[in-house]
Amino acid sequence: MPELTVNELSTKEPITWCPGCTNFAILTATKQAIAELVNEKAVERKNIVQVTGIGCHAKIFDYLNINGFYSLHGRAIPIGVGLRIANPKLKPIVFAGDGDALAEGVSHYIYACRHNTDMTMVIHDNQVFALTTGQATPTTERGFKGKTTPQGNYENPINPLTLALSSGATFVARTYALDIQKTKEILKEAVKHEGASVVEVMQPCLTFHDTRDFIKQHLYWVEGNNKQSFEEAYKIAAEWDYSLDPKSKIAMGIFYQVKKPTFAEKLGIK
Amino acid sequence: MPELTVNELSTKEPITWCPGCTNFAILTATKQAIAELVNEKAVERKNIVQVTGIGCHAKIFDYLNINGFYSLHGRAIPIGVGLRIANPKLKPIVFAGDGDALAEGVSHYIYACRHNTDMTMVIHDNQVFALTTGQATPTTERGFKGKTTPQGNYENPINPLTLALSSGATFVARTYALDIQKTKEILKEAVKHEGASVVEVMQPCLTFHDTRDFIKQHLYWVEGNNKQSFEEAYKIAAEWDYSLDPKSKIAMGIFYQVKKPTFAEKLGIK
Amino acid sequence: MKSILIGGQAGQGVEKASEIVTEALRRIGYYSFNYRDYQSLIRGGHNFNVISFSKEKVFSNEWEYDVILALNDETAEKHKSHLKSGGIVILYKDYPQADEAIKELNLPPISKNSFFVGVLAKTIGMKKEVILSVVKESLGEKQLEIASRGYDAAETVFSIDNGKELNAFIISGSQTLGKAAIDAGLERFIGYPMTPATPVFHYIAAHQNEKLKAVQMENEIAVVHGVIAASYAGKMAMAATSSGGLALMGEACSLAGISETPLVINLAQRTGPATGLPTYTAQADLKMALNIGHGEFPRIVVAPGLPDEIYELTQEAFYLAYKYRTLAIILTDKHVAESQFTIEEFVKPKRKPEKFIIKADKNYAHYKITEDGLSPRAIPGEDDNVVVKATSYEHDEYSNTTEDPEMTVKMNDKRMRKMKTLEKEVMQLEPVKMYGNGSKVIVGWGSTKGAILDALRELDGYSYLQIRYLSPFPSKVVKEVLEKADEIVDVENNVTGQLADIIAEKTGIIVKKKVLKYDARPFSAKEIVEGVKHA
Amino acid sequence: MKSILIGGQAGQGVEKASEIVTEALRRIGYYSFNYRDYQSLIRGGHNFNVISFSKEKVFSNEWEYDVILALNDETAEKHKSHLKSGGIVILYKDYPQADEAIKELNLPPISKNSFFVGVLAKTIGMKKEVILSVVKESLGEKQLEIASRGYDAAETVFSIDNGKELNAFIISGSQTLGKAAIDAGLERFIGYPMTPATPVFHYIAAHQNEKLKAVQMENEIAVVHGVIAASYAGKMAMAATSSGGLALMGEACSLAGISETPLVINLAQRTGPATGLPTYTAQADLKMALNIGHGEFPRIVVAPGLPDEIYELTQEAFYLAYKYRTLAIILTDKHVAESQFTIEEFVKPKRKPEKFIIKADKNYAHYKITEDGLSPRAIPGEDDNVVVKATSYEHDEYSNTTEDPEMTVKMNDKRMRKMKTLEKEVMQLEPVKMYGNGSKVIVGWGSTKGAILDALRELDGYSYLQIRYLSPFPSKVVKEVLEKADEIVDVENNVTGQLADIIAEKTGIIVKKKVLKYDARPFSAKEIVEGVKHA
Ligand SMILES: Cc1ncc(C[n+]2csc(CCOP(=O)(O)OP(=O)(O)O)c2C)c(N)n1
Ligand SMILES: Cc1ncc(C[n+]2csc(CCOP(=O)(O)OP(=O)(O)O)c2C)c(N)n1
Ligand code: SF4
Ligand code: SF4
Ligand SMILES: [Mg+2]
Ligand SMILES: [Mg+2]
Repeated sequence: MPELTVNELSTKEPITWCPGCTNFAILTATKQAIAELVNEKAVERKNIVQVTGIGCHAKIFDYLNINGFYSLHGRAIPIGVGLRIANPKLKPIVFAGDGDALAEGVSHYIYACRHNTDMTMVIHDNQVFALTTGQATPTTERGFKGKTTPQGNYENPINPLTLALSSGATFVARTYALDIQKTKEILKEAVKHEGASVVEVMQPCLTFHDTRDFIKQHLYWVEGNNKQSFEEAYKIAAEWDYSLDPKSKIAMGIFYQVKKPTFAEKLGIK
Repeated sequence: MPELTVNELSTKEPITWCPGCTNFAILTATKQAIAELVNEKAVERKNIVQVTGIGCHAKIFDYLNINGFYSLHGRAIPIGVGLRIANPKLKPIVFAGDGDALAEGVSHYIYACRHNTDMTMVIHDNQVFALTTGQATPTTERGFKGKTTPQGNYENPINPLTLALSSGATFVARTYALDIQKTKEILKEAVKHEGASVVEVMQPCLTFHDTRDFIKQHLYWVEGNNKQSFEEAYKIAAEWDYSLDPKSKIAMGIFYQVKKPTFAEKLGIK
Repeated sequence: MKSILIGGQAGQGVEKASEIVTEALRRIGYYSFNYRDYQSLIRGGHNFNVISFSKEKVFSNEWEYDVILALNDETAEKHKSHLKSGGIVILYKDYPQADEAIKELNLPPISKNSFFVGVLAKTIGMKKEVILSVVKESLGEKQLEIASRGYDAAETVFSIDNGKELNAFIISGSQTLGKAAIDAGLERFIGYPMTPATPVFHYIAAHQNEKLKAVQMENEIAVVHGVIAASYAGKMAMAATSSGGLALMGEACSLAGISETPLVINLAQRTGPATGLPTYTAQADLKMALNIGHGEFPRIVVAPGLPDEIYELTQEAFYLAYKYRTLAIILTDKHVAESQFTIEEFVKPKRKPEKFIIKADKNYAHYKITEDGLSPRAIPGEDDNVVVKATSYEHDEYSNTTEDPEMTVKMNDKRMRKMKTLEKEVMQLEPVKMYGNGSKVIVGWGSTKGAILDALRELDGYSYLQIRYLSPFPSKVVKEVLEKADEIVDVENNVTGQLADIIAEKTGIIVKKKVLKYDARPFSAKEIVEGVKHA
Repeated sequence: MKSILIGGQAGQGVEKASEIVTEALRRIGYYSFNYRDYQSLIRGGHNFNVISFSKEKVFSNEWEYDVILALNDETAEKHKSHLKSGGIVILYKDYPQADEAIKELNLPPISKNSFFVGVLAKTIGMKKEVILSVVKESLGEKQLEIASRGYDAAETVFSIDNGKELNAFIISGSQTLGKAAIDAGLERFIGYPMTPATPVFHYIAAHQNEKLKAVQMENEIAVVHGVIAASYAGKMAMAATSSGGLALMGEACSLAGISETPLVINLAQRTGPATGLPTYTAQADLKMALNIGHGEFPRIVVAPGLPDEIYELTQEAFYLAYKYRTLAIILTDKHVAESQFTIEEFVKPKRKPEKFIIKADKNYAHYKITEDGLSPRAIPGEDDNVVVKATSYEHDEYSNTTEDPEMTVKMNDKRMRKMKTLEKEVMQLEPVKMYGNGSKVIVGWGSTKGAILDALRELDGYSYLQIRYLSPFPSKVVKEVLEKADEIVDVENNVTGQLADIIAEKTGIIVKKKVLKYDARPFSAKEIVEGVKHA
C-alpha cells in the first residue's frame, strides 16, 4: 500500500473558520497524526471514524477525508460509544467543544470515561460557546462578559481533566493547539491507547476568547511525570484553575496513562 | 407557635414500600429532622420544599406533609435548582435515587454541586434500580446479576461522593438509613448548611440488593476529621469502592463542610 | 368463555400462579388470555391477573369472573361484586390447611401459591395430574406436595373439559417482540429500564450470545445515540422505551431522519401524562410517535394489535427501517406487552429483514440523489478507499455541509420521494386488516384489537377496520372503507381519540362516534359492545 | 418599494450597516423591512441583508434589488443577476478611497462600513445630515469623517423623498419578544444558547434588574425543569429555544401538563431536521409543537406573524399559561425573529398577564376538581399551614398519588374541561385574522404573514386567513371561512404543508392547493403571488 498523505486526508470544502482560528492548527495536527498512524500501521484508515458535536470545532468534519458522523450538539460522545459497542475494530476520534462535552453532553463524557470506552475524545477547549457568538461555557473564567452574562460570568470553571480522571479515563492529556508538533504526538498516543483517552486542546478563540498570549506565556510541558500515578496526574491536571490569573501555570503533556479493560472487552464484544 | 410534631408531618396515605424497607427509616429521620429544625427556628415550615425523582425513594412525597414537587426520573435536582433560582427563601430537600441522581440525572447532579446551589440532596443509595425491579445502577458492585446484566454487572461502581466533591459540593456526608438518630442529625446539618449539601444514605433494598448485614458490619463513623480539608474528605469518601469486598471500610459521617457563595448569591437573587 | 381472577399482594406470586394455570389450561385444550394488573410497587398493594379461557381463541379479558382466587382480603373486597352468577370466591382464609402445610413441609411463605393453584384446579374441574405436571415443571419437585394438598382440600364446582392438548404456546407481547427482533437479526440492543418496555430488554439480555449483545446506558439520550451509531456502523440495532423515554429521544429521531440512519424503537406506551400511572395502559402517544422530532423526514410507525402481529410487524419495521434508512417506531402498550396469549403460530413477516449494505468504491456518495429517493448505504470499516460520512447538517450527496437553497430543496425532495417509495411498498404489505363484513365499521389501532375481535362476535352488522401502519398512512384504503360505511365508530384507549384525528387529517372524514376509555385499564369486549351500541 | 442588498463577509459589519440605513430611512419617512441572511460561521463566508423600504408599510423583502452594496466580490457575483432594471451595484473595489481613508484616519478595517454607508446614502439620494446623524449615534463621532468621505465620493442615482420623520421605531422579532415578556411581568428567564432563539436570551440578559434574572443552565433539560420549578414557586418564568432544543423538552412539557404548572416556551424554529441549516428559517415544527410530550393535556400554541403580534400574543400566552396552569408555546421562526421592522406602535394584548395566585388555607387542594376545570393555585413559602404539592403522577385533588381508575378518569375529565374553558376564552380573543375580502382564501400561519400581506395588494380576489392560535384551534371559524371560499390556497414555509394537515384534522376540509417553500429562505411577496396564481 502506498503511503497515506496528508493531502489525501484533506477535502475540497471551503473552510469557514475565522482566518487564523486555532482550529486550523488542530486540523493540521490531526491529519499528520492520522497519516503517520496509518503509515506506521498502528491503525487502518478504514477503521478511523471521526465523530463531531456542533460548534466551530465540529466543522472539522467537512475538512477531514475520513469516515465520520457529524452528530448533534453534545452528542458526539454517545455516538462514539455506540460505534465501539457496534464494532470494536472502529477507532472513534471524537472532536467535541467545551460546551459540547461539558455542558450539553456532560453525562456522556462521564460515562464514556467510566466505561473506559476505547476512543479518543479531543476537547477543543476555547473556554467559550463560539459558534453561538460568545457565551460562557463550563470552562470560562469568572468575570467573562458574554452576551448571556453581561455583568460577568459568576461561576468558577470546572476542570475537564480532573473530571475525566475521577470518572475513570485511562489516558488524560492537555496540549496547545498552536503547538502542532506536540499536539500531533499526543493525538497519536491517544489514538494508540486502548481505552478512554481525553485530550484537551487549549484552543483560543480569536473572536470571542482570545487567550493566545496568556496560554503561551503560562504553559509548560510536563516531563518525567509518573503517568501511572493517579494522584500525580490529578495534581498536575488541577494545577491550573482555568482562570486568567497571572500566576497561572498551565501544564501540558500526557498526565495519565494506564491499561484497564475497555468497554467492549467488559461487554465481551469482539 | 405550637411545636411542630412528627405527626403533623405525616400523611394518611398508605405506604407502599416493601415491609421493612429501609426507606421507612429515612422517612422517620426526615420527619424528626424537619420537626426539630422548625422548632429550633432554623427554618420555617412553609419554606421547606421536598423534591423527588421517580423510584422507590420518591414515594416519600406522599408520606411527608410538606410542600413538594414529585418530579420526573432524574429531574428532582433541576427542579430543586429552579426553586432556588425563583426564591432563595425556599429550602429544597431533594430525595433522589442512585439511578435518579447518577444515571438519568447525572448532569444536574454535577451542576447543582458546581453552582453550590443551596439545597440538600439526599441520595437514597440502594445500589440498584429498585422500582423497575432490580437492574444495575452506577453504584452497583461488579458481578451483580440483575435482569439486564444476567451474566453479572461488568462495571465498577462510581463514587457519588468523590464526584460531588470534585464538582464543587460544599457539604458532603454519608449515613446509614437504619441509624435513624445519626441520619437525622446529619440531615439537620445538611439543611442548615448554606450551599450544595449531598447526603448519601446507604439504603439497602430488601428485595433486590439486601446489603444490610454487609453495611452494618463494615461501617464506621468518622470522628474528629477536618471537615475543611478537601483532600481529607476526598480520601475518606474514596475509601470504600462500593464493592462487597469483605475488607471494605465504609466511612459514615460528615466528611466535608465549607462555606462558599451560593448560586443565588452569585446570581444576585434575593 | 370462563374467567378467573387471581389476586393478592405484590410478591405473593400472583403472576406466576396465573402462568401455571394458563399453561395447564393449554394442556387440556383451552386458549387463554392472561391480563396482568399491577401497581407501581414491589411488595404489598393489590395485584391481580385475569385469565379468560375458552375452546375458541380468546384475546381479551372480562371484568366479571367465574372464580376469584383471593390470596388476601383486599382481593375479595375489591372484586366480589364482579362475580358472575354462579361464580365463587376462593378465599385464602377458608383454607387454614395452607399455612399448616407450609409449616409442616418447611416451605417459604410464597408456596401458599402452589397450594391455591391446586385448589383452583380442583375447583374448576381440572385433572390433578395436569396441574401437578405444570407445577413441577415451573416450580420444581418441592412444590408438588403442597399443590397436591391444595387440590385435595377443594371441591369441584365447575366441570371444564379435560380435552386434548393444544399445539400452541403461551407468550407475552414483550417476549414476542424480543423474539421477533432476534429473528430479524438483531445484534445490539441498547436500553435503559422503563416500565413497560423493560421486559423486552430483559428478554433480549437473557438471550445474548457472541453476536447479540444487550447494553444498558446512563440514560435514554445515550441509548438512542448508541443505537444510531451502531446502526451506522453496520449492526442491526434497536432500543425499547416507554412514553416519557421516547419524549426524550425527539432530537435524535430527527438526527436519524436527516442522517438517513436506520433507527428502530419500540415504544411501549403507558398511562401519562408524565409519570402518570406507570404500570398501566394507554394508547395516548400515537400523535407523539407520528410527530416526534423537529423538521420533516420519513418515518415508519407500525401498531401491532396482538402477539402474532408483533412478530410480523416488528420484523417488517426492521426491514423498512434498514431499507429506507430512517426511523421506525413499533407502537405497543402495556396491555399488549404484558398480557399473555395462547398462540399457535407466528405470522411470517411479508418481508425478510435485511441490512441493505452495499460494497462501495471510492466514489461512494452516502446521500446519492436517486429517483426513488433511496441512497444505497455502505458502512465504515470495510475499505480503506471508501469514506462513509453521516451528518446532522443539510448536506450534498457526499455528506458535505451545505447552506445552499437549491441543494436544500434537492435533499428535501429526495427524502420526500423516499417517503413516497416507502408508501408504495407499505401499501403492498398489509397496512390495514378487515374483520367481519358488517356495513357498520369499527375502526381502531393497536392493542384494542383483542377486545374488539372478541366483541365482534356479539356485534351484528359491524366489521372492524384495524389500521396497522400509521405511517405511511394507508389513506386510500381507509377512505374507501369508511366512505362506504353506514356508521363509523372509533375505539381507542385514550382521552381525545387520536386515531380519529389522523383519519380526519388523512381522509377528511370526521369520525363523530367514539368509544374512548381512559381509566388506565384496557377494554373488555363487553365494554366495547356496549360502547359501540350507545355511541 | 425599493430594495437594497448589502452583502459581505461575516465580521464586516453588514448587519450594522443595514441597521443604520433603515434608521436613516425612518427619519426621512420610510418604513422598511430588513431581512438578515447569515451563515453558520463567525468570520468570512457570505452574509447579507436586504432592506425593502417604502412610504407604505412593508413587511417582507424582495429577491430583486435596486442597489447592491457589495463589500466583497462574492456579493456582487452572487446577486448581480437579481438587479432590477435601472439598478446599480456599488462595488467595494470601485472605491479605493475607502482604504485610503482608513489609513489616513487610522481607523480599524471594519470602518469601511461607514464609508460605504455614506456611499449608499448618497446613491439613493438621502440627505447627508440624515445619514451622518445616524452614523454618529450608532457608531460614534469617530466614524463621521469616513462616512462623510464615502458620501462625497458617490453620485446620486435615485432620488428618494427626504420627507418627515416617521413616529415609529425599528425592532426585531426577538427584541419584541423579549420586551413583551418583560412587559408581561417576566421574572426569570432560564436558557441555553441556540440559534435563532439566543437573541431573546441576550435581550433579556441585558435588561436584568433586581426582579428580573436571566440564568444559563447546563442544557435544555435543566432549563425547562428550572422554568417549571420557578413557575411552581410563584415566579413568572420562561425559556426560549429552537427546534432541536424543544425536541429535548418533550418529557418536561408533559410534566407541566399533568402537574398543572404554567410553562411558557418560545420556540424559534429553524431549518431542520436535526442541525439542518441552523441559521436559516422554516415553519416545520408546527406539528411537533402541537404534539410534544407524551400523554394528553391542554396546551396553548400561538403563532404571531409580525412583531406587533409578537408583542400581543406573547403576553396572551403568559396570561393563558398562568391562568390555565399549562404549557404555552410561542411559535416564531428565524425569519420573524431576526428580521427588523419599522413599527409605529405595539398592539395591546387582549388580556393583561397575571399570575393567578391565591392565598390558600389549610384545606388547600392543588388539584381541586371544578366545573370549568381550573384549580386555583397557591404557591409554597407563603403560609406554614398550607402545603403545596405538585406531581408528575396521576393524583387526587390533594396531590396524592393514585392508581384508581375512577380518579384517573376524573382528573382527565377535569383537564379536558379546562381545555374546553380555555377554548372558549381563546375564541373571545382573536384566534384568526382576516385581511382583504376576496372570495378566494389564502390560509397561513406565523411568519409568512409579512410576505402574504405584501402579496395581497397584487392578488385580486383573494383574502388572507391568518391562524394565530393553533391550539386551541379555532375550528369553527376556520371552517366557516373555508367552506365559503371559492378557492383555498395554503401557504407555508415547509415541505409537507403542516397547517393543511391540521385544518383537515379539525374541519375535514382537505386543502389541495399548496404553495410550499423549503429552501430555508422566507417567501418574497412575488413568490407568493406567483405561487398562488399557479397553485
Ligand atoms: C440541543 C442544542 N442546543 C444548543 C445548540 C446550539 N449550539 C450550537 S453550537 C453551540 C456552542 C458550541 O460550543 P462549543 O461546544 O464550546 O463549541 P465551539 O463553537 O466553541 O467550538 C451551541 C450551544 C444546538 N445546536 N443544539
Ligand atoms: C425517563 C425515564 N426513564 C426511566 C424511567 C423508569 N424508572 C422509574 S424508577 C427507575 C429506577 C429508579 O432507580 P433509583 O433512582 O435508584 O430509585 P429506587 O427505585 O432504587 O429507589 C427507573 C429507571 C422513568 N420513569 N423515566
Ligand atoms: S469563532 Fe473562534 S473558534 Fe470559531 S472559528 Fe472563529 S476563532 Fe475559531
Ligand atoms: S424494592 Fe427495595 S427499595 Fe423498593 S420498597 Fe422494596 S425494599 Fe424498599
Ligand atoms: Mg467552545
Ligand atoms: Mg436505587
